[in-house]
Amino acid sequence: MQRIGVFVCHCGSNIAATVDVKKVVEMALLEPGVVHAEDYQYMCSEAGQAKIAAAIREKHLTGIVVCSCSPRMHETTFRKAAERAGLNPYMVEIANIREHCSWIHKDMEEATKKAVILARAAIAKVNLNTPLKPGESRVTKRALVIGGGIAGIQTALDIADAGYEVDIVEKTPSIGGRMSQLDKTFPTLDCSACILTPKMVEAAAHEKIKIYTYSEVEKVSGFVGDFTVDIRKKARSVDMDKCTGCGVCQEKCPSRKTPSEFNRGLNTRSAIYTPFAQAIPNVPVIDREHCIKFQTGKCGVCAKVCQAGAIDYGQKDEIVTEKYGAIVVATGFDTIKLDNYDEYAYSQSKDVITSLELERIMNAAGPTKGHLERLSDGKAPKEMVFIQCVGSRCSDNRGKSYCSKICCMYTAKHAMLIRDKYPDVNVTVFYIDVRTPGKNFDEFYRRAVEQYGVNYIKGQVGKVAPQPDGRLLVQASDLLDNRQIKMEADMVVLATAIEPNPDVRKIATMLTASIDTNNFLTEAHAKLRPVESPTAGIFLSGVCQGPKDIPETVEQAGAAAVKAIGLLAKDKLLTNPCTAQSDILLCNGCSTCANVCPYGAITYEDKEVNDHGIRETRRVAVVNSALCQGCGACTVACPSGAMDLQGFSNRQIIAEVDAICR
Amino acid sequence: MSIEKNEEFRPKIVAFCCNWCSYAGADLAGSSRLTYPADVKIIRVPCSCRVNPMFILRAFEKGADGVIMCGCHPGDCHYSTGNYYARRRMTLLFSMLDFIGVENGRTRVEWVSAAEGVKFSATMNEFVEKIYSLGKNVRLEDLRCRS
Amino acid sequence: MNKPAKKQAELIREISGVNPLKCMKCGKCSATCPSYDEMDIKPHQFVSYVQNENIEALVQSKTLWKCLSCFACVERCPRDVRPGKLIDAARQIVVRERGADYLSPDEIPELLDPELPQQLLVSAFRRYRR
Amino acid sequence: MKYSYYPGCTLRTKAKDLDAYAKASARALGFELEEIENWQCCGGVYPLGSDEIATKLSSVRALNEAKEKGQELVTLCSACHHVIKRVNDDMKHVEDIRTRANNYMQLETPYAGETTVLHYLEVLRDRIGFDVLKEKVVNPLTGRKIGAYYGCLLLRPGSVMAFDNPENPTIIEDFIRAIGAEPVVYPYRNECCGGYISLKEKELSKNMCDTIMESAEGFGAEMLITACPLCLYNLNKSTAKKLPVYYFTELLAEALGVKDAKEEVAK
Repeated sequence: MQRIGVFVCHCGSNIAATVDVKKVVEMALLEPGVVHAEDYQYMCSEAGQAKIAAAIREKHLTGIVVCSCSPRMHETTFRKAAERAGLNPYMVEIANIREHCSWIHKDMEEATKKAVILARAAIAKVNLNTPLKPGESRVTKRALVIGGGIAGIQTALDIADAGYEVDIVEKTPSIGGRMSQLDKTFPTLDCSACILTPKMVEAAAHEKIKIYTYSEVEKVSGFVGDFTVDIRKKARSVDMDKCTGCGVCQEKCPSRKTPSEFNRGLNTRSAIYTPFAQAIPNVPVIDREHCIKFQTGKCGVCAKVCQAGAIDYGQKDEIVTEKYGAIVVATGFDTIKLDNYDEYAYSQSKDVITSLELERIMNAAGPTKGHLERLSDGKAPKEMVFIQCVGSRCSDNRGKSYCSKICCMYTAKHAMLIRDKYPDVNVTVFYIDVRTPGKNFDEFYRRAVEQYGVNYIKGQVGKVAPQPDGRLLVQASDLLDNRQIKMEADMVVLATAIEPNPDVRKIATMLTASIDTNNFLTEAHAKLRPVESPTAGIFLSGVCQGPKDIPETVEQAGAAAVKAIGLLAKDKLLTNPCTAQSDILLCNGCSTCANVCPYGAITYEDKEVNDHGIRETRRVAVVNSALCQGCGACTVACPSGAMDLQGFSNRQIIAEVDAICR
Repeated sequence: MSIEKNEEFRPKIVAFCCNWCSYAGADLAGSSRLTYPADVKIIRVPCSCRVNPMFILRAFEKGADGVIMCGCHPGDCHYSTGNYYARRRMTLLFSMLDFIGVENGRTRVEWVSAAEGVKFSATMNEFVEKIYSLGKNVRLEDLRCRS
Repeated sequence: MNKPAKKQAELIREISGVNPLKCMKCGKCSATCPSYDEMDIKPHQFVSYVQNENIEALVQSKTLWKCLSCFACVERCPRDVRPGKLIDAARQIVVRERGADYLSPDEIPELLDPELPQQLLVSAFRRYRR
Repeated sequence: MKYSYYPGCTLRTKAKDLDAYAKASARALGFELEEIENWQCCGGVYPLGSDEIATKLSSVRALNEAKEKGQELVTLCSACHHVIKRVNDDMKHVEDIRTRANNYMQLETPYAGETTVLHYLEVLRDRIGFDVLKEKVVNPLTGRKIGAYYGCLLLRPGSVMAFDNPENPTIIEDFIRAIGAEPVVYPYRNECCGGYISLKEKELSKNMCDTIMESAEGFGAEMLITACPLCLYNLNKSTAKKLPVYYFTELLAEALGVKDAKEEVAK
């Protein structure tokens, strides 16, 4: 029989205001095995933990139940406290009477009743708990960063500077990401390339950093400290070692009609290409889908002109398998497709563009060499309209429910830059709200209005109608003047919502990292663990976790690096002892459990068993507890009931069910 | 009937929630103060695939009026494939429940991610309402399957 | 606040199936409305009037009779508020309570012309009369 | 192929042409429109309050009759199509409406939205195929520049009508191409003509139709086509009227070389 102590936390008034904690104590004492029960204002405080420790020692407790907040908050705290007092930490159970009770119920009597039942279930479980001992696993002192944008680069640099090896895997032919596509950055109007390129060079030159461009993560196995990752290095068709980056192949390539990804499809590129001038590595790739040689067999111009003999049409995809202790996801974002917003005529007029396209138009290396002009006829615009919140803040399934966060600022930036460079162009911004929290951000927006005379109108645009003369009739609300505006514009720029890179879902599945309905990766705690995934060893950097501007992305990239370093600095990790175990007397060696195990943790061995005096050798399941992650799939699959999960055993869960239904 | 008339029916509802998604979703519902009836009591399991159909039968046997199981969205399981197993097992179990005396509406599987506090609360409200509309689980009692 | 207004607002919400609290006041409905200039209470205001249960003003408003039910605002509303449905519902309430108010059979002959399709009379009657 | 057919009030009177040309063309294309017996007026307007049942029943009757015949239900008038498709969606998805309507109707088997509602244009696109139509054209309308006028009823609400992209539809343009003419795309093709408002607010509807006409003409259209008798009426009242407006079925019949057969079919 266990000797159980029950500790009921008030959590200030968080619990005590809705749950009668004294009553919970009183009722707990009636439960079997309970020899001690008390309540305290803050169980997680030093004093609260001391009370637990004292009770364990004085009452010789063999198990405890803490009725408090979610185990996801303080289970570790209380387990450590118990351990310090000499109790096995796995003899601690939490009854969640805050998130699952006091915070969601208003009626005191009802909440108290429920709290009593939750405590009762936890007590019933502890009665069946057994002491468990975690094992140990090693840590591979190398990190993987998925994505080579500013987030990935910064994380990799920070980890490498701490002395650990880092690999960056980047899908496109060059690192640099979205930031390399931007012209200027807010709120200081720095040239984006000028501040990004040095970081790219630093990463490429860093002795601890290895960059795989034109590569994708193909498979991930293992767990925190010991991941095994297959990386597919797509065939570049160019020998990285021989290529000198002279660029002659790109000049001579006869296939020039492929829309340039880097310039958002506003102009074209050759089939052999580097995405942009500062690309790292400065080695082109052959886009086989558009290469004449690969499509028809007749061409080979690039091989002929290459002095270094670097062109290799026979190159094949290569799979590299590496081991990592930590993985950082930095997969970034893209703008949403505008198919659902045809009222803005994006698909009907070339002069309706997204803000990211405007970045390329404003950039000296862009399709118009930095001249602001209409893509339809090359004329300079006189009247420009910016529409905010296109696809953001939509709860109607057409767009995204969230605020994309960066649009208000970049629109102010665009408006300002245009008014600065082309003072005769009128700029009108239609906004719902202007959201500019951040250091020097609101001042920046106000400068656009006060210094540059940008016309901000509160009200959304309802329709953009192309006119026969090529201009665009913008029909909008002016909510402050309470009128409907119909104005003609030469160009319309849509502040298009951003969304996580579509590939992230595939990556999250490989990493078993949680992801929300908007495809943003979920953090372990919204406030306190913002750069960690709930899956141990996976860290989040940049927009893959939520919309962010560059300063925030860099901050978070550093934070993710620190968390990864904290893991890599350890030599050994304690493993979760809540693993499956097979009862050799019941096991009949049918292999059902091994078939459902996602980790290959179950093998079969011939073991000698003593079944009621009969000694015989049987083929039975054996769980490798270093590999087992404790999901429990095998326990349900097992037809003979031999497989059970420590810490969540059949008897324990049934005891909880019984306690709740009693 | 006349005896029970004055006694307000409060159902017993057991919710199995996986540790990684739906339990966290329930926590988020809590910290966001999204209410749902106190009739729901949550049991934490590591993964929805840990839920043995026996647990659900046991709950009904012991007097539960409804059992709901929540897991990660398909494809998002922390253990890669656990919720697929759970889905298959529950489909099979639910198809037989009516036969043994538990109406279809008394069981439900729902996928709730850690970010879906709103969904968790909405699901629980819906489910509880459904159980109220079904009333006390008397069929099992009539069949003497209930202890 | 007088009780009937509250009740009527509730009825409007109910028969329109619209929750005006979802509105984020972006004004896209008013931006898109082809009848905007004819309306005294603009579509976005209409939503907030229902929200504030200012029903008397709505009942008196010209807007009820100027809305085309073309559903452009319904299609384009980013918050799924569907102002056109609110206006439809408010008009319904007025028509139900006051009966044939906006169109009487006596007016019909002088509104007719040889090309006028039956459909027009049918739909106008549906909208204007009980 | 036989379809159940719901003509509606106007196609029996002012818009006889819309109906007759459609039937003649159907014959040429190898399908038949079998008129629902004892159909009643759809009401012209989708019921304005979600609590109305009586005004939905005529649609339910037509839908149920098509269901009993095991046919898809074809409509031609935009208003009928709008009403019947939306009521069908209610019957399929809104439990309360389904229950109340069925309680009232007392059918042998309750109706639960089983019938597929198709607009004549959808039949051409999804059942016949515009490429097949193109092959059957004997008299291609080469050189004609035609603006499609959709109006609102066919397109909105897009989630229920699921007719085409409500902001940038292409079905009538594809139709125009199939009959050998050149479609003219202009931005006001999905903006309202004023609809029923033209009974009492003639000026308002006239202004709207002026915008539509001017835009279409500006982009080079020589004529407009529509599927809706009310749109046709309103557009013809436009003071900026410079373009003739036709029913799409008239041009279809012309292209198929059956324009003269309409009188015969009408009998």
